[in-house]
Amino acid sequence: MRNDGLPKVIVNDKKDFKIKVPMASCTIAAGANEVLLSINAVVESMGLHVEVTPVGCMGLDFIDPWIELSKKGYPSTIYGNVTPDIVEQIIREYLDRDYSSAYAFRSGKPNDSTVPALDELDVWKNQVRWISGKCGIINPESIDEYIAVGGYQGLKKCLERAPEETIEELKKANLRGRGGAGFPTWIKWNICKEQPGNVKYVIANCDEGDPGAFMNRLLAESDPHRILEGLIIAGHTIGANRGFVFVRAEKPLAAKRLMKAAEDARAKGFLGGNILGSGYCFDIEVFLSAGAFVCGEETAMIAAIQGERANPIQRPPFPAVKGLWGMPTIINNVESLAHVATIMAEGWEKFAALGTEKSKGTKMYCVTGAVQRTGAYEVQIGTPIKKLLYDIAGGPPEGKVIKAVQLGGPSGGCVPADMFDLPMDYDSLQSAGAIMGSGGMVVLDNTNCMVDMARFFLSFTTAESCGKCSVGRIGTRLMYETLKRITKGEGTIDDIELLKETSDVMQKACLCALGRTASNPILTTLRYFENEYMAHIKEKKCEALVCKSLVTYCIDQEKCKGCLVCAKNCPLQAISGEKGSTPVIDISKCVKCGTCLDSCPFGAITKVSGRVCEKSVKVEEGCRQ
Amino acid sequence: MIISVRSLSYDELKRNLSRDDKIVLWSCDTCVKHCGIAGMDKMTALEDMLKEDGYTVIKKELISESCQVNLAKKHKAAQEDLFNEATAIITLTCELGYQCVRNVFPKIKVIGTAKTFGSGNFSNKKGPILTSPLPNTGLELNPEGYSLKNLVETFDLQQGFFDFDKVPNPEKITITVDGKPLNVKKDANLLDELLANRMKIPHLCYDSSLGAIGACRMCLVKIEGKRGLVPSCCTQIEEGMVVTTEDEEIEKLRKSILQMIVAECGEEIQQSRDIRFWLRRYKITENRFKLSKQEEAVDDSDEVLIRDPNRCILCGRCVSACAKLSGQKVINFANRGSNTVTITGLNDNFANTDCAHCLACAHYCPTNAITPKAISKKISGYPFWTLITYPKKMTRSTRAG
Amino acid sequence: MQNTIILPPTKETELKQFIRNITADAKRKDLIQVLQAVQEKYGYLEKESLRLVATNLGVSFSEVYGVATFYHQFRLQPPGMYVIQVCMGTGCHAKGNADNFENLKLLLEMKPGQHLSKDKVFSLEAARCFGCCSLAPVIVVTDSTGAYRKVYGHVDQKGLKKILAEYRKKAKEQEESETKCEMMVCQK
Amino acid sequence: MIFSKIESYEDIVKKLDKKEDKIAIISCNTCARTCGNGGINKLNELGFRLIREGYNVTDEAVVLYACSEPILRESKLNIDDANTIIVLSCSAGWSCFTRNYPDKKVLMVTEDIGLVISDTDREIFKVVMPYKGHESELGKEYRTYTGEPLASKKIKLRCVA
Repeated sequence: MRNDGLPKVIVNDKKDFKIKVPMASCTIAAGANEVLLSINAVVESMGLHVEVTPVGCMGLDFIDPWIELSKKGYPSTIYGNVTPDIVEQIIREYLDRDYSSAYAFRSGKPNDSTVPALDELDVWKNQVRWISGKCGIINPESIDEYIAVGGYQGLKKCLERAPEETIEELKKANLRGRGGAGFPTWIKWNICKEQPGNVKYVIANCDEGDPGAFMNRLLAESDPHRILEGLIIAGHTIGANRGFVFVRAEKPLAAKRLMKAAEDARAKGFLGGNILGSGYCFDIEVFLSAGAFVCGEETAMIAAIQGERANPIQRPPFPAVKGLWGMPTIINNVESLAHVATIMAEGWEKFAALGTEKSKGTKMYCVTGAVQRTGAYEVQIGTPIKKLLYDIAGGPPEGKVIKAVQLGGPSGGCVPADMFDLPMDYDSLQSAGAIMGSGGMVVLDNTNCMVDMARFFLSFTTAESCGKCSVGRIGTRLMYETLKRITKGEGTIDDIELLKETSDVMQKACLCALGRTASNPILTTLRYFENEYMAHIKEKKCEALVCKSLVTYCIDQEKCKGCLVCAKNCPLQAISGEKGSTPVIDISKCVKCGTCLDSCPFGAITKVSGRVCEKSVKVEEGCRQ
Repeated sequence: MIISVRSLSYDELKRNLSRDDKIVLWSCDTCVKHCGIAGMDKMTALEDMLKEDGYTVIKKELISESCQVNLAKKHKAAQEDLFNEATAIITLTCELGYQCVRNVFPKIKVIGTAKTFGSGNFSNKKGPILTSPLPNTGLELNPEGYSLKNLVETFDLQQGFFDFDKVPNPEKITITVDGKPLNVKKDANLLDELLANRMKIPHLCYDSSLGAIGACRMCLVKIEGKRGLVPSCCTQIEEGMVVTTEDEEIEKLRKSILQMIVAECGEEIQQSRDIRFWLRRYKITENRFKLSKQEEAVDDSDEVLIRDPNRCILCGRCVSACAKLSGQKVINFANRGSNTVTITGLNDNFANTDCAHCLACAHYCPTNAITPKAISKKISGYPFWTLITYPKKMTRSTRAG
Repeated sequence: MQNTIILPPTKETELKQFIRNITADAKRKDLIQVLQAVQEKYGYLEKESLRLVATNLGVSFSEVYGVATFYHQFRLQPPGMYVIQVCMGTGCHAKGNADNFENLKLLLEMKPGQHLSKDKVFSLEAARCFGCCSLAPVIVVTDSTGAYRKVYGHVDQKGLKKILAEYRKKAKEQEESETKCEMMVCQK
Repeated sequence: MIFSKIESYEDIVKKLDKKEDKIAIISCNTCARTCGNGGINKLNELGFRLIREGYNVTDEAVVLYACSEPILRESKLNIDDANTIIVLSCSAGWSCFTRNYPDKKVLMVTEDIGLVISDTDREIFKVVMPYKGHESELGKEYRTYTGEPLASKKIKLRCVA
């Protein structure tokens, strides 16, 4: 079997009615498990012959959980936001050719239907699904399905030729690392390949520590074989016989799928000794990280695999020269590896046709926060932010105004709304102070305070830095404490200078990239939203009503009916009053938890920016403590 | 301290070696260092000489106290593969250390280099002196002591370290430092060479005996062709390097970093010699940075060592010293980020750990966060024991002497 | 049938046996995996297990402690019956999970520095992004060993109360069934 | 490491004068402590007994090394009140104090046995190079921190002469 190339695919088409249920952690969290159970029950009670297949997530998180029905002679139809109790209704309608409650058709749209085809939808047609194309379509736990859609063809090609040719192809494709810094992949591989010795390692980085990014998880859960294929190609190219996939323990499903994929690949002869008869031996191990953001740093990740504290070490020497157990090691983001696998299968020409002059191909972005359609989307590099946020993600929810977008996680920065024409490529984003990072995008609207966002990121880096180098450890803490002061209304103008000075030191003197970029969230918010900082410092106000110390709860006497529901619900008994009259909030007791606001049936309780006198309930302009 | 004198000439040493020997140099970091015939610098000199003569040195092993068998065993266990490969160990230790090494490595050829005469003192005026000679010397107990020179002459031994026989001549290359050419050893550590050329570079975490850590970020320099600033302690010298050790930007950074360290540790840290020196040199009187500080309990449970976490700047020297020099790994970092601390054992008191009291941590601590204990009690007057911690380092003062 | 009484193994010997088994073929590099296995079984890493892991792996105590305190996953304090993990990712923060965290503390009557509720049913942890950002704000409830795991999305004030009530009920039922079992044993 | 043994209490007392001597006791915290001859425990043992029996003890101190002048200076010993010094250390420590306090009577109350190698993990040490008069001690093993001879005849630390 191995000699004639790829194993044959057994296509199971005994049943002509198929239901696909996405089983990824995002959809499971949204209730896919319950939907699956319900489908099984309904199918049984209706006496249908249905093949229910679990698939991955296609990134349209706003319709989670969705299901896809396809029956011979019927169009393939996607239903969104499915709950267990409407499953039966959906199936009945589908069989009656009534598609009115469907979200979209994947294929075979009937001419008379008002439901759009998926390809016509803004959210879909503006994407270029180069590596994520099979996510949500194939069963991630079935290697046969991956092979059926052309999987492991790239590997086969690579095994048949010299590693130099693979590097040459990557060079032509000009793939840049998708982990954040955008270092050309072929250069990294070439350095490692040139190193003497025959013990080398490859590591797939699926740590994904950026809060707000989940494309690695999505790929690993929906199309794990693509990552493995990329990893095996990497191993073959540099001459390594062992590889690791570094997955965070907080993402157990991703780890499980990758382990299953490795097992299947081993059984089919894609891993292990003498891969596909080429004589090349390679095996991988899925390493479950115990979780630490700093593991995203290459040298820290190596330390973690060695079972030590994940402290980065000074580079050079780079891991490509001296890495895991002192041997040459390459570490690639799983997204980069998925790109490698796709490029090898599809050819560099197609890849290079996408993207911009300097950065080719596509990039996945995870859009969350204040947009209508949250999810993971893949677009060409160089796509303007506006197109992604408005055309694909649908712009802000009703009544909200997008203020900025936070790009690249704790190392990235905020880009204000008036710069949304900026194309998203490595260099343009860098010039704006942000980074592409892993591609997390958190959209912020007028209910988000930019100072608070900066404070949040610094609290993250303060806790997540390794604590080894003095500048990283103390600098993050200094900036965090300063921002905390400002959000508490205790800041001074001098603090702005202090922030700038500390970030300057950190950018120049930190040991690792985490520290050097930790001040980016501050610098960009200072650059684009200085007015908010000034409002916090000078006027002691937080217009977004986020910073608790600068917000007061008051009861509107006109709306209040004196029902005392608020007083009853207050966990700290800070509200007192008599039935029938407007109660009073005791500001010294109030911790601003918002319980009263949620509980008031008349909407009489509001948050107001600014501080008030102890005695007063209502805000008086200019009256400060 | 134990007094030893070198008993072997370089030629005799070479006669004991064969060309294909894989040599490990093994040196003690205590008494015999003060006798001037051991220590990291001496090992480096010997390594250079041996390499020049075509021998293979595979490792330099510094041990904090060579007369403790358990430490030697730990060193062996930590690098099993290396010692399996080794065929000869040259011990720059006293005869006790030689005994220990023979004990732990029964299958490897061990070459001793010193003769031990007995116990003695370290005198401020005369340096190491022998006061209580062993019987085979034929000498008598003498509080005034016999100087090393005396012993060398009487017993026809070798004066000083090997470099008196033959000055090693390692390959030198020229680099440019602050616009001037400088002759330095090829492939050496940049900070080592800068310091050897009497340049003042602040450094808190680096010591050539411990190797580079790269944590304090004080020794940053600019190197042409390299992005940003690089810590000189982690940089290997390359041909044609152009280094800037001091300019406005570097000084500003160093000042800021120093202030940050002081802000984190509190004002008390300014009493430490190194910190005080650089604060004065950079004329820092006021600290721009302020951080809240929580006092932590001083651990004085141990009989020999006191650990004051409030003075710890987390440079990692003690962690390195305990791991590399003693091999015990009693001290380590715990937690992450701004909560990082140094701990002993499973966050136990010092007294409840396996500490072998080799004092390596205390010798290398730049801020006296770990110090040897000295207690004195006035029976009349003060009813309490008072603890005195040493303001200076034993190693430094003795080195000066 | 059998007359011999088999005494249940005491916790210490069981722990010893367990750690000896999992460290049988382990090396220094497997330290993290060994600690993960111990935590998976016992819910947290007590000092004694750290000590045993260190001795069995031939690693020093301080190294084990250093590693165990570096990573998020490891707990050195006993968790509650249910662990509430509040996502502290950017998406969740932007949607107000910090408030949820504070409110949970209020609801569980935890003082600063505490992580365990008075009745020991819940412990509270700030967690890192779970990658379910589109459901923000997210909290995850697991049992102490992590075998049970449920994600709750779009959590607000009311949702929190509901979730707490749900698990309080569960905990009570579990406790009752346990006492029932004991009673049955007694009757036998 | 240097192994020394302390004389019996009676022998020490013979060298002291109850009326005239103002005594400072100095204890070494390194080798002597490891060999059960110094450190704070031995110091307390001797100090308490002397005070109880009416001797005029003015100062007690533990120093890191008794044999190093730099350390002695750094220890900032203030023993001017005393005219007699008892040094709980090896003879090298005694030498150091004799030289540094020429106007005081420095009592030698210990006797050097030999140079030893030790294993603090197993709490044993072994005489490798004996001093004059103790040649028979060569190869004998003792318990650390107490200096008691090891009961078992089984040799724990191999000696290669």
